[in-house]
Amino acid sequence: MVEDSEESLFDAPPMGEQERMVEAILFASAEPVKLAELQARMPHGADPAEALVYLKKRYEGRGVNLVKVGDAYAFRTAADLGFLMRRETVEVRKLSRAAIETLAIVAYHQPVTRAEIEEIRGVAVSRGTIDQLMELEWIRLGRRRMTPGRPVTFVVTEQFLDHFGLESARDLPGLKELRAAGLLDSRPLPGQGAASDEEDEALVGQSELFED
Amino acid sequence: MVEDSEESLFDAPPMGEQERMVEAILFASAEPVKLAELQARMPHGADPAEALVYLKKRYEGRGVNLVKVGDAYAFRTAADLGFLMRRETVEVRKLSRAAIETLAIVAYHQPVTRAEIEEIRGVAVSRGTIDQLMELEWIRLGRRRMTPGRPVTFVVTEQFLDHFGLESARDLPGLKELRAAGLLDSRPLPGQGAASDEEDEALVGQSELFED
Amino acid sequence: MADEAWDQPERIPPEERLAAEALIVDVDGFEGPLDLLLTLSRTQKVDLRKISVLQLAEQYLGFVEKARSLRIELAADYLVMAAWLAFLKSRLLLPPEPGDEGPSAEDLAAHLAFQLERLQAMRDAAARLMGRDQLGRDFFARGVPEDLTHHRNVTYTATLLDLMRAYAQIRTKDEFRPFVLDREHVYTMEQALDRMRGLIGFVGDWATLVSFLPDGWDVTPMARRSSLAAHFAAVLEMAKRGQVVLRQGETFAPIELRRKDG
Repeated sequence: MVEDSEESLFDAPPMGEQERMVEAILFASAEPVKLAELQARMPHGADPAEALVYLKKRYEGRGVNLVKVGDAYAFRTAADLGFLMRRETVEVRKLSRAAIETLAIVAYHQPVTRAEIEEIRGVAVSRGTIDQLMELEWIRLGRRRMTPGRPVTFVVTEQFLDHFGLESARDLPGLKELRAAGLLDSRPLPGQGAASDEEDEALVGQSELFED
Repeated sequence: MVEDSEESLFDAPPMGEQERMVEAILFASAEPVKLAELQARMPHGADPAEALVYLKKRYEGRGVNLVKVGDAYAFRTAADLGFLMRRETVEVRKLSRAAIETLAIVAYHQPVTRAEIEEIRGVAVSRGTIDQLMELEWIRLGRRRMTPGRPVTFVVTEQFLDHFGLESARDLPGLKELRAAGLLDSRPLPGQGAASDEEDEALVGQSELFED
Repeated sequence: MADEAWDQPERIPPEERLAAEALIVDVDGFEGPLDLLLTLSRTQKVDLRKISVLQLAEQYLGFVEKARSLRIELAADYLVMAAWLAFLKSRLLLPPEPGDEGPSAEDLAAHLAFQLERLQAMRDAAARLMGRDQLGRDFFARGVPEDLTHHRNVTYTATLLDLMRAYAQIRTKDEFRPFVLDREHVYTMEQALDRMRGLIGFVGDWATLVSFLPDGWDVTPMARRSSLAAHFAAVLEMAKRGQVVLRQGETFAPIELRRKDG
């Protein structure tokens, strides 16, 4: 796994030590830590990816679990113990129905343009809704759509995944069923252009999303 | 250990569960948690003291340890892994104008007193500037001047010569040579527009103020 | 009263009617026509895939008509949808004309059904999403994150050229000291104008310009030149505005001025 081990002048620490290091780094951070960052902080030749496998196993069923968020890792308390944490609970601003629906649409249809959100909801998206979701850092701008006008698209963020305990956007509940039922297709009104291309694009987008 | 177990209407959770609970609470809490607080937050009949003993053992030799802080408990990074919590970055910065001027004066006029430097530069020399140059080991104290007050003098060091690729300070080109080399041209120096030059002039004293 | 006013065809069962009435009262509660259609479609009590778009269109049009009769103002998009549904309804009822271009009524109806199903699916997905364990509510992050301490090792650098340039600049500072106006000895035209505006009211008869110069501004030649120039420019400006009259007997003779009457 350690491709550059022959180049290394020093031996990497034993795996047990590497596991301790990853444990310490992840424990110290409230935010998920990317694999690349772990690699950068650990001694040369270390293989945090492997250490993470051991560490994940070690914390299985514990009060604190190792979770994957996008391409980052974090320790989170086990969800079944939430009742003990009333003191730590942070009051989240109640989201409007429009905001919740918009969030779901971005998550399931990403990358999605504002026009597409509006088409799905059948109503204009107010500026405040998008702003609120951006402020929560649950959605962000994706890459522009290569269609006339080059509209901006929205995608969900790593914070979104972290907040809802998702490893990736592909793990959204019911995503497969919705896709199989064709409900994630962008299907324009009959007689208004082809849909198949766009559908492909939406699928590609979803998998590309968390690459960077 | 569980003194009030006979009073309890419900069975306390198994010790393994209690351990998980303590683990989650200590992990999520912003401050070390006292035993009484653990007791209050855990289900009736729980024995956090015992759970803590197991938990402490479980984290022995791990990347994080369970430690007692006063009469409270917390997780802390293992002492030997503290180095992972620091990130060392080397940043190369340009020497400030005040420093480079002071350095130049020392180099050309050594041994030179602080008062002489100030006279040549036309502004006061801040302590920080001298300290910085001393720290860089580019200047050092020379012998005291045999004048009233016996002021200290500054001279450049071997490291200075080394850094600037000089055999001795006498190798520094004189004014005439500087002029011949075009260095005394009144045209603005590359990277130093005429306008900014003017500003600098007025701000020399000020820029020194903000140096340290 | 609302009951009597509600004149829908017989086949609408009472509970459905009640639901429809609730809709009327709560028209503000809908997020657009699609939301309204979705709510109306529930009264059909069938899978959205089997929905009768024709019936739905009638329900919607009935709703709009009702709202109008109650003088409830509907937003434009509700009316646009009504117009479209009326068009769709007629297309669904009438046989297609030969040589008809564009999508069939069935395609349009199917698309509407798809839109409703998709909206419902997104609503369900949103509900499921919000029903998930959430960070800060059900599971928690580290309470005391230990911040990375950033150790910045700063090294400074300078080149020999920097050093020589710096020195050259210090040693020849006087040679190319940038030209800076000596503000202390400059009297600006604005100052002069302000000053003259105050004074001119008192000048009924001819007075020389020089007599207007401020005290202390004739001490040094430079201050005198500056204040004289400023005042000269100021009175020219005032003459242009018709506030003063100027005269000069001959070249280099004293310039005189007086207030312009009228």
